[in-house]
Amino acid sequence: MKALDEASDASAGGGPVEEPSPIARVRGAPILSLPQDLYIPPDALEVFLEAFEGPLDLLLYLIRRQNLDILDIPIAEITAQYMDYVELMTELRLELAAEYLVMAAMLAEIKSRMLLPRPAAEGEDEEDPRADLVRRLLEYERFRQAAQDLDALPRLERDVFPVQAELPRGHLQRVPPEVDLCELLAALREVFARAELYLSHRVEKEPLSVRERMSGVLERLAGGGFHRFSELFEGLEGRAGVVVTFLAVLELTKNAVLELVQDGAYAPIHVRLREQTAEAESHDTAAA
Amino acid sequence: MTQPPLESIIEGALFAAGEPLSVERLLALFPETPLRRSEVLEAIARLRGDYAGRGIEIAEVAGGFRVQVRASVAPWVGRLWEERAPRYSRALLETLALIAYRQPITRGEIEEIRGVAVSTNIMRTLLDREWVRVVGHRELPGRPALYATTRAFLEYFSLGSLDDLPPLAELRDPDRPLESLLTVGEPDSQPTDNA
Amino acid sequence: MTQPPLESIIEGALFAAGEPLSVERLLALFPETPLRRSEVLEAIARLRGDYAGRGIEIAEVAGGFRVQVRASVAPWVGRLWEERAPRYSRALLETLALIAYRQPITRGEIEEIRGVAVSTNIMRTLLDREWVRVVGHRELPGRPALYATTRAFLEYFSLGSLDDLPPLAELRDPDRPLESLLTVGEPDSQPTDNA
Repeated sequence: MKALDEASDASAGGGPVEEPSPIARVRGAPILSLPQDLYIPPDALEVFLEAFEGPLDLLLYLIRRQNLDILDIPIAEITAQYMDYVELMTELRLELAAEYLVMAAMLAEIKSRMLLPRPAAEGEDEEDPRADLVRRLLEYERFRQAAQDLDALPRLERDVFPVQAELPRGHLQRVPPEVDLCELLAALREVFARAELYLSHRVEKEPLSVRERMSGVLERLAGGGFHRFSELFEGLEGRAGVVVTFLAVLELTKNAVLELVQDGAYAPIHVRLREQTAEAESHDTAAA
Repeated sequence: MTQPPLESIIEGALFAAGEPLSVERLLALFPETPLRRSEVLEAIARLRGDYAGRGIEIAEVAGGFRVQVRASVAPWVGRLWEERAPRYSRALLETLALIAYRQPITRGEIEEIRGVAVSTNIMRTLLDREWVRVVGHRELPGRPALYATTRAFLEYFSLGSLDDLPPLAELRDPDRPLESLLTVGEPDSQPTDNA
Repeated sequence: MTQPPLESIIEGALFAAGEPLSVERLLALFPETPLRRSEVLEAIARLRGDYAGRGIEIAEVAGGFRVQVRASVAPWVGRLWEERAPRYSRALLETLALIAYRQPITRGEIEEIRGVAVSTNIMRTLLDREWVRVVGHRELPGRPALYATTRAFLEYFSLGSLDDLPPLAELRDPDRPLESLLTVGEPDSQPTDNA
């Protein structure tokens, strides 16, 4: 019954106590091995037939079940048995892989070649028509065994449990990755390549100094409340600096981030962040 | 199967659990030979003694007992993860570059240009690294935060100011090697024209 | 900070790592006081001695060292987890065996030996579990992917290296080509070479 056991799923569960896994259950009763003949309770049969991993697996089962010599397969007999199983599978409407039919055709062909009389003169060189099939069966059998051996190896989750220990807090010094400026620029280039049209109209000529100043102005106003417009300008920067700041303020105003307020003509202009004061204050205290 | 010593089983369980184990869970490992709580506690006490002065210890925490690396060796053990700093994602670099060039900018605007969502994770990483900060909010529904780069950003990339970044027009020329755009920062290498 | 004994640090690292640690990674924990490989190996040998007869042991797996629950107590420790370890189908195990023994190998080659198609599901499971990865492509029409096993595969199946795989069954009689075995119907007519 070795072949039958092999035909069932080979994996054996781990754990301290493990029953042999049944091939199938019929009305709750486990079926641990199959009857020798073809009669198998219908429910179990389906499970049994589905357990074959393809035509080679089925053929090996047929050969092993009858203790036949794989090197000298009685091809007519095996072909007939194989066809019985294939017909059964078809009757049960099991999903029959095309490979099963290909194998059926191959068996039929081998059978017919075996029947042909051998020309005496070439007898020595003529390869047995079964040779190729036998090679494939032997090769497949090796890996079928290898799969079982693999399944028997001690395995994480099932047989092997590695230790795990916490590291006390504060000792995980993750060193942040290094970034090269070129990488940054390459990334930006990539964005542009994707958003070519969109950007060409909007970003082209804008000097970065204005962008930087916009951030600076926002930072100065971050405390909330009104600031004198004139305080934003530092005389030391010279004309260019004043222009940059002016452009930054205009841009921020246009984007509705800043609010410019003048009480009357020639009165000092005041600037503040555009947010409801109460909300702004609560936000700032939260941030502080 | 003959049962190994109680202490060995509890040792194995505590070490493999990956979370604190209560006495109840340890008791549940022996359904055939019910134990008293005190037996389990005594075994743990003996184990604690065995590991005194070693690299690990058994600590009692809220949920039960847990194995941890002893504080005295933690600084060395922590280095296991040091060397394996991952690289930043392309998405993060693109986001950072857009903040640098288009600041102050909202997350929505970044997403609009990139054509993909910017994960909260990316923003948090950039804020944590202090390369980026919130400088205000746009008066739009939801008051989205406006992001800008920081001084630390300039320092990390050895930039005097954002003006030292290559102009966008040059950057967008795919035939210009990026390195050639970065000749800034070496003002001394300019040819001087005194004879 | 005075350095604790080498053994304690290595013990802490092996416990905390969550994966097998190579000697190289252990050496990297001591950048200030460079050690020799032999010192690390001796410390591990001493730890092994300490663990003799305890609930844990040090195994050599996937090119490194891993502390794990000793097999004798593993059945009890396994009760900690309710759900049973996943079982894998024969189809998956056969596919994995072919990749392990015949790597690098294409899906078509696997199907040829198994005599049946390999489902996409199986390949995805193997890739998802990171037991298998694509290491290249065969220069054939369609450039089929070549699969090989990974370090995680070794780790999962407790193998030191691929050399530790169970030996593949030999073909019936490796000294004689199959063809000679198949000279029809006369297996007994082989010349016997007794003098």
